[in-house]
Amino acid sequence: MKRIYFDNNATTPIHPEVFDAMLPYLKDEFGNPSSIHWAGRNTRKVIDEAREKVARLLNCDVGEIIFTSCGSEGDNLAIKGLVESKRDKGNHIITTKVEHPAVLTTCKYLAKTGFDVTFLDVDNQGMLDLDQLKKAITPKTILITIMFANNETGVIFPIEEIGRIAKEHNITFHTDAVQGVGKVPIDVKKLNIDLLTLSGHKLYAPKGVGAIYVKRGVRLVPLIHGGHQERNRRGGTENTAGIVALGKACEIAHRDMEQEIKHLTALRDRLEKGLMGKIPHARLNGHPKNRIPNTANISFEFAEGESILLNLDMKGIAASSGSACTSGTLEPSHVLVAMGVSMEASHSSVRFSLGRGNTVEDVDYVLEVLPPIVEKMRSMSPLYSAATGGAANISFTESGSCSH
Amino acid sequence: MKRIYFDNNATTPIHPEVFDAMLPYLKDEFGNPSSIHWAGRNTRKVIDEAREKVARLLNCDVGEIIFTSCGSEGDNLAIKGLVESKRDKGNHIITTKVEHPAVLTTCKYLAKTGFDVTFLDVDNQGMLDLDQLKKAITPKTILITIMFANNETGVIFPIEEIGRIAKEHNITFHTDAVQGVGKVPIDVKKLNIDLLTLSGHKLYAPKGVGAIYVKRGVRLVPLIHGGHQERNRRGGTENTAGIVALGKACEIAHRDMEQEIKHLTALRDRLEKGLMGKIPHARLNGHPKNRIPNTANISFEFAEGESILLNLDMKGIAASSGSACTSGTLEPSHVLVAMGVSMEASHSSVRFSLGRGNTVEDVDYVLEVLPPIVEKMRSMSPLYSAATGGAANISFTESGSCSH
Amino acid sequence: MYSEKVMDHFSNPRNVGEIENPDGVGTVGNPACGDIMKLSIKIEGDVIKDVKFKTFGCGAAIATSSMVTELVKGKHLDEAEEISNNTVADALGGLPPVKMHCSNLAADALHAAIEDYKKKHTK
Amino acid sequence: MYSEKVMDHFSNPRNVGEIENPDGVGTVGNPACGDIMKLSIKIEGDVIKDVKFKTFGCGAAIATSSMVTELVKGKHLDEAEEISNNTVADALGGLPPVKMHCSNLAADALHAAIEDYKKKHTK
Ligand SMILES: Cc1ncc(COP(=O)(O)O)c(C=O)c1O
Ligand SMILES: Cc1ncc(COP(=O)(O)O)c(C=O)c1O
Repeated sequence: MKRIYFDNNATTPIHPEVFDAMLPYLKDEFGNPSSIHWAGRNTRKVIDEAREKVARLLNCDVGEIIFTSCGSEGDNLAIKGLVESKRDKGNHIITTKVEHPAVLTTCKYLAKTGFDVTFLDVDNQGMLDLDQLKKAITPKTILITIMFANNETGVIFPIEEIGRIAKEHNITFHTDAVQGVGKVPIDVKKLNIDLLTLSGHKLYAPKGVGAIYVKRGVRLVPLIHGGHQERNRRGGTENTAGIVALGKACEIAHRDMEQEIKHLTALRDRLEKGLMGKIPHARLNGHPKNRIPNTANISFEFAEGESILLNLDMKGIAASSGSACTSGTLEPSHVLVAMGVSMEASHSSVRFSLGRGNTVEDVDYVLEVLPPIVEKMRSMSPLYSAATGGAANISFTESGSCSH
Repeated sequence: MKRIYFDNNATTPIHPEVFDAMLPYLKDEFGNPSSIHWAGRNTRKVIDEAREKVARLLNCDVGEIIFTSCGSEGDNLAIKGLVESKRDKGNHIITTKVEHPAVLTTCKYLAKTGFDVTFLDVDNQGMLDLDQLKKAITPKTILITIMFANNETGVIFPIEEIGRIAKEHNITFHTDAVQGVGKVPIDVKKLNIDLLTLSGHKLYAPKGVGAIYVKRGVRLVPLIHGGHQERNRRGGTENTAGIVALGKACEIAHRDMEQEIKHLTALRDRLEKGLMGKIPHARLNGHPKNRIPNTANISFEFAEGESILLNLDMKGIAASSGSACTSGTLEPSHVLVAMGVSMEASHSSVRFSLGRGNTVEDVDYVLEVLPPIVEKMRSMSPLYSAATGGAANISFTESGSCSH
Repeated sequence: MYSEKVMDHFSNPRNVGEIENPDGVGTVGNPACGDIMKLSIKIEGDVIKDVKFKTFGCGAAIATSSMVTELVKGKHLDEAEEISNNTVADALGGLPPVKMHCSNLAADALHAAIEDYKKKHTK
Repeated sequence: MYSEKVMDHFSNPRNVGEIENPDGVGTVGNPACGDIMKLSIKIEGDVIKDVKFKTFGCGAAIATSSMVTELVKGKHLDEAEEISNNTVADALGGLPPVKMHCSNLAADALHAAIEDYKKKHTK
């Protein structure tokens, strides 16, 4: 069966060059990087080299990179580590309603432990209102944490402007750039970013490794206390293979970025236009222009997302609805809800997130396969017959909350 | 050149069976375990299977295992997560002076943020005094965290008794069992353990994965807030390959344990007796009997540890002095210092930690190679000529502190 | 995630549609959960002669809808009323825990349809 | 960790030993750091004719001891006094940062030996 992977925002396959680069560190070069003997000696060097490669992609210094185990750890370290180190300066945090759970849950937790958190709205295209941000700033604001690009819609936030505003007010600025790094150019100096999170498995490195950029001078209380690794900022024996892989992935991202942006934008636009043209009642979620090049989030109203995905899967096509991380719940996407998308339309959304391996044929196959699937699901839908039969709504017995 | 690896307490090579088990998840089975499509669907199942294997090794339920990224994360999650959830019940923590930095630094950090921490002494064989433990308990004690086996000396603590004492006093008991799991049988139910940390790369799984056991009913505040992974107790996309590897490693440890204990004990004893017999002024650090089977820590007085290691390395033998994690410092081992070993003898210590691949030939090679090395280093040592020349001490200009 | 039986009912759902001039109709669900089911029944002599469903929802919602129509077709109303959401889940070989609470409402839709029928016919 | 030059001086240290009837002896170090160096010198006409060391210490400590003896042999005392710990580290092609502070004391030992010589010979 054909296998087409359109779920690269959930996780990416490992790039073959990355796999080759990491393999020796799963085999003979297994030593502890802190060891002085043959098994470990070399690994210290390759970790430093990987750090350089990550730094080069972000345009920062090697000493400003801390390796972590994933994006979520990075977000927690950046946010908790920063607010704890600045607790005497204030207790106010600004973030948005559309952050990834790694940021959102962390901020909600902090809100229960003595911090004030402002959750900014977004408009119906998922965009931020900078005036709202400025108004939210108080003398007690110590951290602004706003994502670089949204994982569900791909919408890119005005990071440079946010960086400038934060700097003017002497507030630390963290950005969860898990969906941005590797996909679009990011220059932390130019964008005035103080803290940035990235995750390996979103840019063709394996799961189990990530990194944060910490601008020189920004102090963090460690999340994982322990040995002297990462200059005392993150304990734990280094995951050499993962770190080498992340370095290689960043090197490749840097090398191939321009070409990949063209490649993905072309495919994504072809997919999007094709679907919108072929399927009635399809609407784009998110800003049409201001997006990372690989993501299309579309609601096929009157057809439910999961059932579309299951049908796509039966045809070998992997896509997702909402964020993969929240698929343990039935609640509609908090991102789409924050954008004012109706409950039904939220539940009708499908996210296509393309990757380096995808081709025009992949896109055309989806364009061929998806319309009849949506048609089939709609023919089974009581909402669709009600809507097309003229009645705008049907009445039904509500069955309590869906969180449990 | 011969390559003999005697540094398994620092990190182990990946077991070939483990490598084979994890490989598919670095290749085709790369999906996000939260995804419903072909790329991810299978990975949810294999993670659950890995969880079962870890649980079986420890004799607990699958629901009591949380996967982490390393031992240090596990220690931080167990300790910080527990004391935060029990903060209203008290603020006193009991630990020992000989814990790994992942526990020690965490406890020192907590001591600066409102917690009282008692650091228990050990005797000159590295053993704990249970009466001292009992006396340290106060009505405010909420956590006892004491390691299962010491990474430097291999000394095993009286975990069952500690578990009983903790239970009697209704105090949560955490044990850092990073050096115990896989080497000796551990039954968390029988030992009355509430929280236990393990790390993959100490039992032939790769670096970048670990787990903690959390007894049903014990509540932890997450260290990494985020998605619904690990039942909301640890956010972050699961490191499927690492988790599968850890499961396999636990399965193998369970299967081969009896035989490996015999194998390692025989080799270790041969090494130890041989060295003590052939090299004068060699003394064992740690209890002669009460130890994990793979570890021998010996001070070769008047010869410095690192210089011995460098010489061993030139002969292809990998060993270590102190803990690999602290090799970023020049301070003597905090473990040996706590045992009352002199500064000079601490700096003369070498740790041999054996593993499954080692043979009698390996041991005999070390027995052949090491005595002349020690002899050479001693012949260069001003301490040795002073000592053997009859003068017990030499006088010298002290050069400040060595921590920096 | 889903058992084979669930996937079978999902991909080849039985009795999809709406009965013209039904004797009873039940519609349940919650748009927040993304599951809405509409079940219509035809009754002859207290026996369910025909039953059809339309469902907007996930795999579990569609499969349970399909399964409940199979379970009740030809059954006496008294028997049909005994059928619970758990009966349906069991008949499908189980559902993922997260789906038990919300997407497993087909029996509720059935009971609503029967109630609707009774309301109309006991005047 | 160590450069080739460091490893060379570590594995083949020059001028190991103790001079019999030395003109000056310097012993420096800190047992807490695990490095103790003893340097003895033979002086003729303000020139270092011979120099030997004994060191208990890590690779850096032994290599710097060896290197300093090479650097000063045959040198005038005034020149020898100019040699600093950094000179020694540089001559070895650098040392790991963690080793710079503590294990790089050979020049200190040299200066202590010269001082010892001067103390004895300026009465
Ligand atoms: C006793 C002990 N605890 C904790 C750790 C930390 O484990 P990791 O390096 O996986 O973070 C180690 C090893 O380094 C250890 O030996
Ligand atoms: C925007 C964003 N932030 C954070 C994360 C968390 O990354 P990880 O799964 O590596 O912990 C993700 C992906 O899951 C993401 O898309």
